[in-house]
Amino acid sequence: MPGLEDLYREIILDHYRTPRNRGELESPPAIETRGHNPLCGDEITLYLLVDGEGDDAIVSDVKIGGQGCSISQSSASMMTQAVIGKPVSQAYALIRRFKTMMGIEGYDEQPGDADVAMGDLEALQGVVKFPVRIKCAVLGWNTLAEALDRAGV
Amino acid sequence: MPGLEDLYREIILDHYRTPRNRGELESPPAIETRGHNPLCGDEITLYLLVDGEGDDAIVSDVKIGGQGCSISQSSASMMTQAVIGKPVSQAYALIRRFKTMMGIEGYDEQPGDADVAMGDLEALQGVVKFPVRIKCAVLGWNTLAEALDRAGV
Amino acid sequence: MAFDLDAVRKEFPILSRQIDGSPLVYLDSGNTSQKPRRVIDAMTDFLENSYAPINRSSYRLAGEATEAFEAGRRAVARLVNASSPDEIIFTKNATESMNLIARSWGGANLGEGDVVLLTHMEHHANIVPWQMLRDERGIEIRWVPLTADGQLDLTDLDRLLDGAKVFSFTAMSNVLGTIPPVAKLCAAAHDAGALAVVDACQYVPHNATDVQAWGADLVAFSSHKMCGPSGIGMLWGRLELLDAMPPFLGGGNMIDTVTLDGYTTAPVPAKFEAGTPPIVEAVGLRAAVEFLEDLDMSDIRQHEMDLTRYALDTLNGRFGDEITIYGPDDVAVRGGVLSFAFRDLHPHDVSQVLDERNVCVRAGHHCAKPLMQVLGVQSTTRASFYLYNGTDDVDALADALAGATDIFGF
Amino acid sequence: MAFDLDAVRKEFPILSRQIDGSPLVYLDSGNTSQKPRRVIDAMTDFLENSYAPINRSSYRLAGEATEAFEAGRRAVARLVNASSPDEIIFTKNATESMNLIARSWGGANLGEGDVVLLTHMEHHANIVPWQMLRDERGIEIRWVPLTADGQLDLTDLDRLLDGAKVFSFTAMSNVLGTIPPVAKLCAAAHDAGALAVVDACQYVPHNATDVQAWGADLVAFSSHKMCGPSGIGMLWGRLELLDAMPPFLGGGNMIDTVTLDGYTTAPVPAKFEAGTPPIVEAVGLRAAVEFLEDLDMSDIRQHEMDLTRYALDTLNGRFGDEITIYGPDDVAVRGGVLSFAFRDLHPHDVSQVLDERNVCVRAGHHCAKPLMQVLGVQSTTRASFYLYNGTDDVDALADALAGATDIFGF
Ligand SMILES: Cc1ncc(COP(=O)(O)O)c(C=O)c1O
Ligand SMILES: Cc1ncc(COP(=O)(O)O)c(C=O)c1O
Repeated sequence: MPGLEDLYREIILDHYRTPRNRGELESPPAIETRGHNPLCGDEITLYLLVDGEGDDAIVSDVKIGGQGCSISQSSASMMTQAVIGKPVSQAYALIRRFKTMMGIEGYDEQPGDADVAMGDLEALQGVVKFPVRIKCAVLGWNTLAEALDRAGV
Repeated sequence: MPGLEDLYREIILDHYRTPRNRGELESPPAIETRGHNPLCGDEITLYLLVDGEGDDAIVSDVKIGGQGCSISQSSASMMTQAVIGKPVSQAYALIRRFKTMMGIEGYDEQPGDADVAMGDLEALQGVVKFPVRIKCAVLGWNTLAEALDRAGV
Repeated sequence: MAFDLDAVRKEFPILSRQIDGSPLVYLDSGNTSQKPRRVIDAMTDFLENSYAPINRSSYRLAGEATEAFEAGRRAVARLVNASSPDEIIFTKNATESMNLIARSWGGANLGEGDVVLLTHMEHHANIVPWQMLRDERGIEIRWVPLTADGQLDLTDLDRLLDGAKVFSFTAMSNVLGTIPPVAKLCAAAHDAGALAVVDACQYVPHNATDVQAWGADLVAFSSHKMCGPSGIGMLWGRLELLDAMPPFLGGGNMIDTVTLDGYTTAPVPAKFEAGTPPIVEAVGLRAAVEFLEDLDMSDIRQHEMDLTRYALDTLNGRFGDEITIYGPDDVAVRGGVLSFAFRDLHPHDVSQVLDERNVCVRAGHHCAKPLMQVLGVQSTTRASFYLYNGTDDVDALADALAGATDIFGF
Repeated sequence: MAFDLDAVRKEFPILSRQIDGSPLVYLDSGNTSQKPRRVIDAMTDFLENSYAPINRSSYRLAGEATEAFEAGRRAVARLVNASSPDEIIFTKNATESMNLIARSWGGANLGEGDVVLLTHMEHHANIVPWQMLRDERGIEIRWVPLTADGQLDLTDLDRLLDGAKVFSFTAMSNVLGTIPPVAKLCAAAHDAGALAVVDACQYVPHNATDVQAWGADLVAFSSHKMCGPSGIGMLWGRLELLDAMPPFLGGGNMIDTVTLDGYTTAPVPAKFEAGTPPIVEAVGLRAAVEFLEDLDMSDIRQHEMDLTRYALDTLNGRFGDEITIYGPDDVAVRGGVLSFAFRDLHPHDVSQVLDERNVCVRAGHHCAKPLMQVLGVQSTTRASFYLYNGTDDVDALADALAGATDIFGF
């Protein structure tokens, strides 16, 4: 069986212990979305600020509130680092790549997706070996997707 | 296994082919009750006339309508012969004895029950070996019991 | 690969059972089907090695059990060509599925005077839930009548559908064997602005089913009639429709969140699966679906068409006027269900005499009392076939019927 | 006969399964229990030799199957001391039983402003059905609060019950293990003129149950938590009460007669059992009941009390302030369910670390979200015991918890 070290990589534990971009943003102007995992009750509140319109739209800030396990917390923390300052289109591409990495079907890569760097997020690859934790890992990502959809730029 | 000859005794087939006391009675004065077997849809309509009151009450006439299988029809036919002209108390005793013969619990004999002759009804004893047919055999008897209860003498 | 009856029969342990020295002639599959070895083994193996809660706990054993359960859902989705496994709801039986439809969709969409169209050949499961709704909120029920040979009489369909909000009908009668033109009826329902609900209980086990090609909205069926375990039924529905429907039963698993003040619901299928589901049953059902797929549903249907033709010819040929077989004669529009009247013998007595030779048939109203009234009978004797039946079973039935005369001496 | 743990364990095939070379430490029986050999064998044997429809057909095989099914009902009646087997209704799970109560009894007897009293420690199955009724017809829901150690705070019971029409409560909390004084609560409900409904899901598997001694009106429980199969639940009710209640699901078997114009209902239990019931499941359930009876429910309870005492002492002793175990400390009023918070680790992570050593616990809200809010947590880790658990399992749990620190390095 896969060992716990495949799951709890050092960088994951680091993000868990010291989550980045935790907090709130005033809403509005920020978009506030909530996600939760009915299996375990984990809850996340995500605040999103987008600057600009259409192709120029940029994720200018993201903050994360709520409680969750090491995997959901660290995944959301790493996600904020990966998307802040990036074009909205790249944020969507990253969501697709991440979900594909998690083995979730229906997210075929689109042209340009490969150019989006996964960086530290690769550390979460081990989660795939623990299927019940996949929902934890994608919780923040689904919440971000919903916020971006609502931003509707 | 028990053979069909245990079930389809000659006297039973005779009552099936030539049912006694078939027909209707005007109601009122007769009491009309219906019974049916939800398993197979068999239906019986029973007409009862009682004469007298209290301990003197007599089953003065019974008629049977409706459709059913050989067992339900012949059992009802024999039943009419056994109860017509008998005191109501004896009719009740016969119902108890018959149900006990059918292996139905909760019908402990009461004093005097043993005096009530079963006569031809003994032929239906073989039904017990065919448990699904017991409901057919007792259909008429349950309907009679309901009619007697309603007569309330 | 041609259909190999002997090989199929060997898969069913009960068919090698001898009662009083002779084999079982099981002709009651319209009621419930027997189970092949691999379905039994799948359940036993799961109970011995892998049983665990599903959806709730996060250790591996529980994750694996959840996966085994969901594999059952995917198998069912594949079998009926659902566009997503999320469109398959597990219930306890087809009856619960029908009640779910009437109560959830009907509860949200039907009121005083709204019309639900049924047919004269429905099973009680597709009648009583609507009658309960009628008693509760005054909807109107209309009925499609039958032709003399037991097919739907569609002459007045447009008028009957006029103003109807639901058309709910069986894809195959459990009494007559009649298979109506399902896709055409769904289209007619939609043209009239009505929801198309299909009771596919008798259809799915015996025919290749494509709910999308039907164009249906909601379809109910049962595991126990298709070689699968008892205790689990299915509802298929179009995803948007299921999404829009209110929940049916409340409790664990169907919620998104619960507070003292109220609850919100989970997405489908969980929304309609309150409480601990039939876990082991879903595992067995998956094995049943794979068994049917391996044999190929079209080959199964062909085998049963041939057998039904043989049965109609044999019984009519041997007994002529002494037997009345209800339903259409054309096996292209009928399944392997033969309800009949035999001489003036009561079905209960017929069944008794057949049982003496281990021929198992059902005698009664077949949970279709309104149809009995239409046929003008109280009950019928019914022989119903499945993939493990052959012409020898039909011959055994005919021989046993011939023997009935000796006893009653009519 | 003293309780022989080794002998009991040998009856459960899955407990001899090794995962990565070490045995399963199954501490999730509050979720669902494992199944003994004789339950598995009873079902397999029935499927291989005796499977047939019940209640509907009249050949011997069907008669025998009906009898086997009814023997399951009689066994359950005996286990909880029902006054007649007719008082036992088979449902699909305890959740359906609760919905049946809310919809049938509640539907007939509750309207705008009527009060239903629940407690803060209820499972969603005893909350959501009443909330659905509230949304539909404006009933009022009140709640019995908890004391600091997780028992019902009955100080204000009289006031809360004043004017209530239903008091529905769990006989044992699936999170806290708390066992309230059931008979006393039933009496209080009756004094106030309220119906006494008991969710006995967690109680019946672990304690000798006497519904008559309780004086309850309606009691719900589930097979899968008491060594029986999934796919079958139970409702016990007083016969006169069940007789007076309207039907719940409509379809075959629950009717007396059906015409185009309407239906009439069969007597209980059939009235509440629409469609093909869980046939094989009832056969397996009977074997489970006999297994429990052979061991003796009082001995099982004693074993679990001892084990719970050992677990409370071991975990508190080894981890002191690092662990918070919810619920009462007195094992006379608690069952073998231990929910806890461990250091500042999230339950999901605790469960993950335990799983590494094959220790199976549940992490989450345990379908009791309102209780989580009362406890001020989002989720807990829960170890729950059954008759096959021993002190070695508790030690394995404690050892695995101790190992958690190494990984997270807090
Ligand atoms: C206290 C309690 N009530 C009700 C239920 C629901 O039981 P089921 O899932 O069998 O419907 C459970 C089990 O999850 C429970 O623990
Ligand atoms: C046509 C039809 N519909 C519905 C049902 C009900 O199915 P179940 O008993 O599995 O709920 C049956 C089977 O009895 C049937 O034949």
